[in-house]
Amino acid sequence: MSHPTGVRINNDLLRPLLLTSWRFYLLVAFFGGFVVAGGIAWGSQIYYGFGIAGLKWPIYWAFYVTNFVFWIGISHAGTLISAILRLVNAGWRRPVTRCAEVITVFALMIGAMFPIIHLGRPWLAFWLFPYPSDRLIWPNFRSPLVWDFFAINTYLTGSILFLLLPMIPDFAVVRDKSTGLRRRIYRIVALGWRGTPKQWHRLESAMQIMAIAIIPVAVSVHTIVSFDFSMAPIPMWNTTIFGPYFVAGAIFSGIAGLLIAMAVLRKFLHLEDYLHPVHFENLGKLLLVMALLWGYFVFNERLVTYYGNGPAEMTVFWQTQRRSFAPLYWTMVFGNFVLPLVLMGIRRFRTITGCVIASLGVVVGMWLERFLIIVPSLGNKYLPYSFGSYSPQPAEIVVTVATFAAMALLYVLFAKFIPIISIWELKAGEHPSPVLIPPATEEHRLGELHL
Amino acid sequence: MKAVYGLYPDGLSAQDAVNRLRAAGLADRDITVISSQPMEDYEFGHMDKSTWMWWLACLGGLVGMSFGLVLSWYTATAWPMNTGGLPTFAWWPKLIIIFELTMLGAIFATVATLVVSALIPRKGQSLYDPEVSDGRILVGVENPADEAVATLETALRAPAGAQVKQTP
Amino acid sequence: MPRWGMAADLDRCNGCGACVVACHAENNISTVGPEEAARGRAKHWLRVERYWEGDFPDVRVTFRPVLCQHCDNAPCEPVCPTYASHHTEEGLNAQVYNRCIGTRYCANACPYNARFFDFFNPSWDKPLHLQLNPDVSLRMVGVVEKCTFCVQRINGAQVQAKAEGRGVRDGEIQPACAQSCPSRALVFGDLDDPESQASRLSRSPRGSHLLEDTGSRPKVAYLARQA
Amino acid sequence: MDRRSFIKLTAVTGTSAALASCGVPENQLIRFVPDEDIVPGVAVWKPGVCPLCAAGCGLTVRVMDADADVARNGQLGVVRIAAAKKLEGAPNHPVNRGGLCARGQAAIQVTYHPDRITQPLKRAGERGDGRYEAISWDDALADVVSRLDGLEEAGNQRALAFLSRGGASHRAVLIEQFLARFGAPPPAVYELFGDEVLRRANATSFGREQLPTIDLANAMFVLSFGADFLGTWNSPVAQAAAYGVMRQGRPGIRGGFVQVESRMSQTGASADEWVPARPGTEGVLALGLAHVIMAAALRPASAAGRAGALVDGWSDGLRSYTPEQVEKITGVAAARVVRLARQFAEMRPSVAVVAGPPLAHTNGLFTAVAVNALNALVGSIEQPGGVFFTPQVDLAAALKMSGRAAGAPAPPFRLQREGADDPHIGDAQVLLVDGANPVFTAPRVWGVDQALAKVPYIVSFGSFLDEMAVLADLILPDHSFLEAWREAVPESGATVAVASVAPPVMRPLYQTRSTPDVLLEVGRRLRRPLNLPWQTFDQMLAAAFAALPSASPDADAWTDAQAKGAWSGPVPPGLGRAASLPAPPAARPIAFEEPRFDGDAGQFPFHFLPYPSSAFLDGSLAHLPWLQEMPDPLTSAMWSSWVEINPAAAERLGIGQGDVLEIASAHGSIRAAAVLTPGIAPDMVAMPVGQGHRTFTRYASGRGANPVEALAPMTEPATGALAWAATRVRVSRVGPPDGRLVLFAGGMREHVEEHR
Repeated sequence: MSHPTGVRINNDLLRPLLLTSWRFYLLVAFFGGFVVAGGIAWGSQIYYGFGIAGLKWPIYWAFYVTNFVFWIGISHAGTLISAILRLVNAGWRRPVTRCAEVITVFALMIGAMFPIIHLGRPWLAFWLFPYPSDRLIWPNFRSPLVWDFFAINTYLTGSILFLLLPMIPDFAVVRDKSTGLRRRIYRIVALGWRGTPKQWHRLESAMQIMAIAIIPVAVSVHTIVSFDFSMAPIPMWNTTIFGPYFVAGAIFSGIAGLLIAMAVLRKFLHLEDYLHPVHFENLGKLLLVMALLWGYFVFNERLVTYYGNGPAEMTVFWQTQRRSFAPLYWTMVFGNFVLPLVLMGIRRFRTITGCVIASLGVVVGMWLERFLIIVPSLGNKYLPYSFGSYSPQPAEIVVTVATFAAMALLYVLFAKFIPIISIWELKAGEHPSPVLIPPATEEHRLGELHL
Repeated sequence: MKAVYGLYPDGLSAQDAVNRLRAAGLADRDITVISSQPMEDYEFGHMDKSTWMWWLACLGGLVGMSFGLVLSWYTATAWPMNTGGLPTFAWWPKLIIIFELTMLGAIFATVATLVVSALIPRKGQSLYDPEVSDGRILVGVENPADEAVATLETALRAPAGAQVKQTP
Repeated sequence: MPRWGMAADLDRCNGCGACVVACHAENNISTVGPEEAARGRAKHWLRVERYWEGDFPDVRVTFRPVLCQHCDNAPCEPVCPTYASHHTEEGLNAQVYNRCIGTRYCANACPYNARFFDFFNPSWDKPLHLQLNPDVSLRMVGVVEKCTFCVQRINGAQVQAKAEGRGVRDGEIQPACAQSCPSRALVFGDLDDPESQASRLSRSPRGSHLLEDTGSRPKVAYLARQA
Repeated sequence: MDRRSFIKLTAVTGTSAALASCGVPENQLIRFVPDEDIVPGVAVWKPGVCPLCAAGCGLTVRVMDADADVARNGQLGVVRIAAAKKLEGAPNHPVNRGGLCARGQAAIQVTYHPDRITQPLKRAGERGDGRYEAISWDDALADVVSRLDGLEEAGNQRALAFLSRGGASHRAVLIEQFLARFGAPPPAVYELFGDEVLRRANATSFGREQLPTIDLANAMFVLSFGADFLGTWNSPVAQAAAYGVMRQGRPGIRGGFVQVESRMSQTGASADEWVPARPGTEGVLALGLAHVIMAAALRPASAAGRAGALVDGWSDGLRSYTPEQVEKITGVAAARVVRLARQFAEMRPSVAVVAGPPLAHTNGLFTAVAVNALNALVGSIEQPGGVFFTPQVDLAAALKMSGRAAGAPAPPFRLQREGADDPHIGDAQVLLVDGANPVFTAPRVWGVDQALAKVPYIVSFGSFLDEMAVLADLILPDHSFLEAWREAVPESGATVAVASVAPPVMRPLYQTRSTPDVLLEVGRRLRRPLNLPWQTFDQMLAAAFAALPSASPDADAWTDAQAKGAWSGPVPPGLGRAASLPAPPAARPIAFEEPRFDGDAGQFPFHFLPYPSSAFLDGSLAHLPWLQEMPDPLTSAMWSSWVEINPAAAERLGIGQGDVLEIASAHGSIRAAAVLTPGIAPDMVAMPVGQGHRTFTRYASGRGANPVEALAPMTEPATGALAWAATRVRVSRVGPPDGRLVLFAGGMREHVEEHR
């Protein structure tokens, strides 16, 4: 395993920024096309009325809210994982953190779109903001949707800052390595970064604090997303396990998303020297742990429901176990449990390819999990006369596809303008760790970490 | 701006240069060190005084918490509405708002502290060399007294691999 | 302060559907047409549920009119982020269409599926619009609508009673469904008045509330079919 | 400012809100003086009469101001009018007592229907293609008059035919008088779900040629043979009101209710016990009960009097109707027959009702007479909790007119003339049509449309282009029921005589004219005027009501009835329709005959039951969107047709919910979606009538299928009434669900199934 030098790191990691191939434009056009199609679909939904979506009485949430929960879940890939790894000072995190944190920010942005996309009157979405209107009508702070608003905004703000702060030294590198307009732009965003020990030290301190603050926020975000369901007296929704279940599921799908992103980056940006099989293997082990945890939660949820044997719950239960939703349910179990267990549990399969396959299974499975939490419960809610079924319409499918394209597009653009691997962190991790050189005098020892 | 500095290929020589500058009678705050990565393995990488960042983060959290409390209390009581038989001011749901705003306050305070204390350029401190981004470590003195320049140059030149420069 | 509620006698109800159409007529509920109805967008603030029991030839059917139960602890209310769904002082579960931004959370949280979403702007082929009740506001695309216990009739009767310097008499207020019901299966009244007919029927030993175990404390009592 | 521009100005300022919706309003606006009793924003309640069925329920109509696009004097414009807003049951009406059924609630959409015919139309294309051109009332009436004059000149007055839906009303008297004075035969009457068989049976058993009024409110036990008395039959609002009292209106007393039918109707769904008997054998079950009652000496045979004497073997205690024998014929277990008989005899007062499918067989008259005898046996005739006959005012007598012999049986519907004075439609030179639509409601095999094609001149008074109106050469649209004087003389629903009447509720929206007024005017304009003694219909009504005693000391009967919307009270002497008929000629007693079915049981294994739909009755209401979107009580279907089939039969044929089925009789086939329901016998399929209109406004045209098309021309021999339940069919699956079935509810069997 070769250890690239500082100059080579710069060259390798800045190459995508400084050289633009036709592939970049092709990718942007390809994903951009889908995003534009999604925009058109949403526009038509606003113009013609919400009816062009497949929602119906009594299934008033389906694809859009599934996507919302899914993307918020994916967002747990980055900030949470990177914050934990940062706190435990796992050295292998260094090439991984940024591409993980980027996933967080973009997935959150996309996820946060969905509560607006799914609104009947999206032009009034600002009524969720706590602003002093002239009629003194504030949002209802007892509504889980308002909790969502606060939690997602806090998490998004924190994640963006968490992503931005360690980017500043890298902007300085780009500034130094580029010319012309690009140099002027990066000079501005580098915020006068020089790299003095004071700056490094305070940056590290700030990152420590942020990491500590962001972990509970991340946990709270997905707990609150789970509250969207568990606060309503709906069969299979009104359960106390949803908070940790959703957080675990979010981390689970986040890791899977991260693994896929890393594999793609490694392949297309030729980062084989930076993203090593060991990174995949380590994340793969984490995926395995989460798969087990997910299975544990699902088992809990199902077993408790089964023993509770409430008629309403059991109706939904059997819908997913044996009846109309059973194919989706067992696909989910396969993708979320069987596949990662086999591929990640057997060392021979814990390769990059194995990780990607397992991750794809998990992404599909976790999307289905959210769908299967939402739709069967709404379609089989208490009074059998009002049971219903749901099938998505083109508008919803296009918007859903468009969000995956949007994720890819944003990622492509990000990798184009910002080093996708944190240059300075990589450098800091690459040199061997010698014994600390003793200071000249004791009084010069300053700046212990105040943890 | 006038400055004299050396560029060093690795931390050992940079530490050597720093130590030599100290031996030449310079205080830590007059020595400028610039690197493209944190040099925590070397003593000079710790040349910073302790900060209030943690306390300021806690303060920010407190401010956020109070804001959350006041916001949720005021909005609930400004126009009391009965929803679902819940009390007008219900603690459990408020705790969520308060928690999120506490964290947001802490995060904002941290970032603000970082920006104010470390990123806003100080007057007379703009020494930089683009070669730093290639991995070299800059050790130098900004605005040295004219008579000290020669001494400093000597000190900077001593460690192995040093490349000493001067700006007029 | 009255607390409006209803008693529905399932022994009298025979599923004729008069209440369903009366509700459409009174509350400006638009028909959605066959295509939209096929896609599950028909709006019936009040529906008559029908439950089969048994197999041929020992078949039994129960009809149950289901409308908004105006729960005391309405699950739809706390989940609304904009207070579009809230409780009035008279115990009505009110829906303010203008405040509704269409999250449909209330409709999901309602255990009775009594809430309906306007998927398109409601429209009437002219001149069917001449029938519209000026006392009831029209809804727009993207909001949730539901039974109001004919709040316009409640208010009208209260204004009338006040003008005449008296209280509202029991039975004076009749929502359109109860008014039309040929077999008088629906009885509306003040549950806080122990003498009102609705209140007396609600206390009947045949009475129960729908999905009481969700903790919603509904205000519509169902009187079971006997035998 | 001259008067013209002043009017324009007031119009513009007064209706500015409506401007946006109205093309170039400056050129069109006209301001009419608003109806004087309209205060903006204030509701007025006016009496009305529901026009949709023969029950004659009283309405109270909420009227408020509204801005409407209307035509006045040939000009279009936006006008502030007094508009009907809502129909409710009149609280004090003796029939409906404040209640109103779903159909009655929806009647207001007749007035505001977007596809109403707004002015006289003259055919411009081929018959049936629906192309018409506008014509003025003057020209239209002149056209009719010249045609009638032509008949009169040729001495061929008998070639004038009139087709209507029948029922007693002043309008019917006017039509009869018009025809009689012109020299034409009485009107032909066609009603798919008419009750001729029951009327004939009641005439035979009790001497009353009319539908019964069931005193459910006082009954302890109700045994209904197929009568959908809570849904579509007779006077459903009055019956449902009484049903509510029967169940829970008497402290501590709850009446029992058993329904005998092989396809569960909405009424059957409310029964305590549902007894499926083989189609056409319900009368045997009734006699089986009578046998048990007599054998156990619970009642003597003589108690049934004349009604019993009509039944073959009655005096011998119906020895051939032992429970075992009855079980063999009807499929109802002998023990159950005994138990039902005991309940019926002991839970007094008890009453038996019969109507609907049991009478729509070739032996319908036997079934009705058997049930009548059972009622008579337990003493339930004209007794509290039993069967009553609403006293009937002889309307012609009240008007001092000579009319059809009071109480004479209605002649059967015929396409071709048989006797010289027989009503018919097929041999006419001029045919006037008011309300009936046999093109839709008569079996295809009768060939109504071929017969009509031969009629050279057809005039329709319809308000909508339905299958009948579209064949007309001239359409003279009637006012809606809210725009004209309306009246009804309920045949049942109360124990005293009732006549509903109401003045117009609102001004006509369009250039329509009240059909009775049109008939009166035509009668005046004929070369040889008919000399009817009234200028307008309300004059006729005034004369008729003046003959009645006032129910109020403060006003005469006419004024009082207008204010209340109805007159009711004892029939004054001399004005009653014959209280009883002489016993029929001593024909041989009526005995059970096996019902005959069209179609071989091997080739056509299923009985086919078309039934009146809860929403549309015989289909005449399929144009009302509220009713189209009202979920059917048993299937929750909206906007569609369906075939009900037993799940066991469906499984045998590989049919799933919503699958498209073909129902083929020997006379035609139709396709509709399957609805699997446990409430139907495994050898029967049922289908609601009402959809399948070829043309009937935007809401009903081309929607669903019409089961009547496939019916066989079977009739009940005594009355000639269509035996609409006597067709056998075969059922085959032709395709998977294709979206034609629209259900409001998720499925049919909603109870939570146990899975362990």
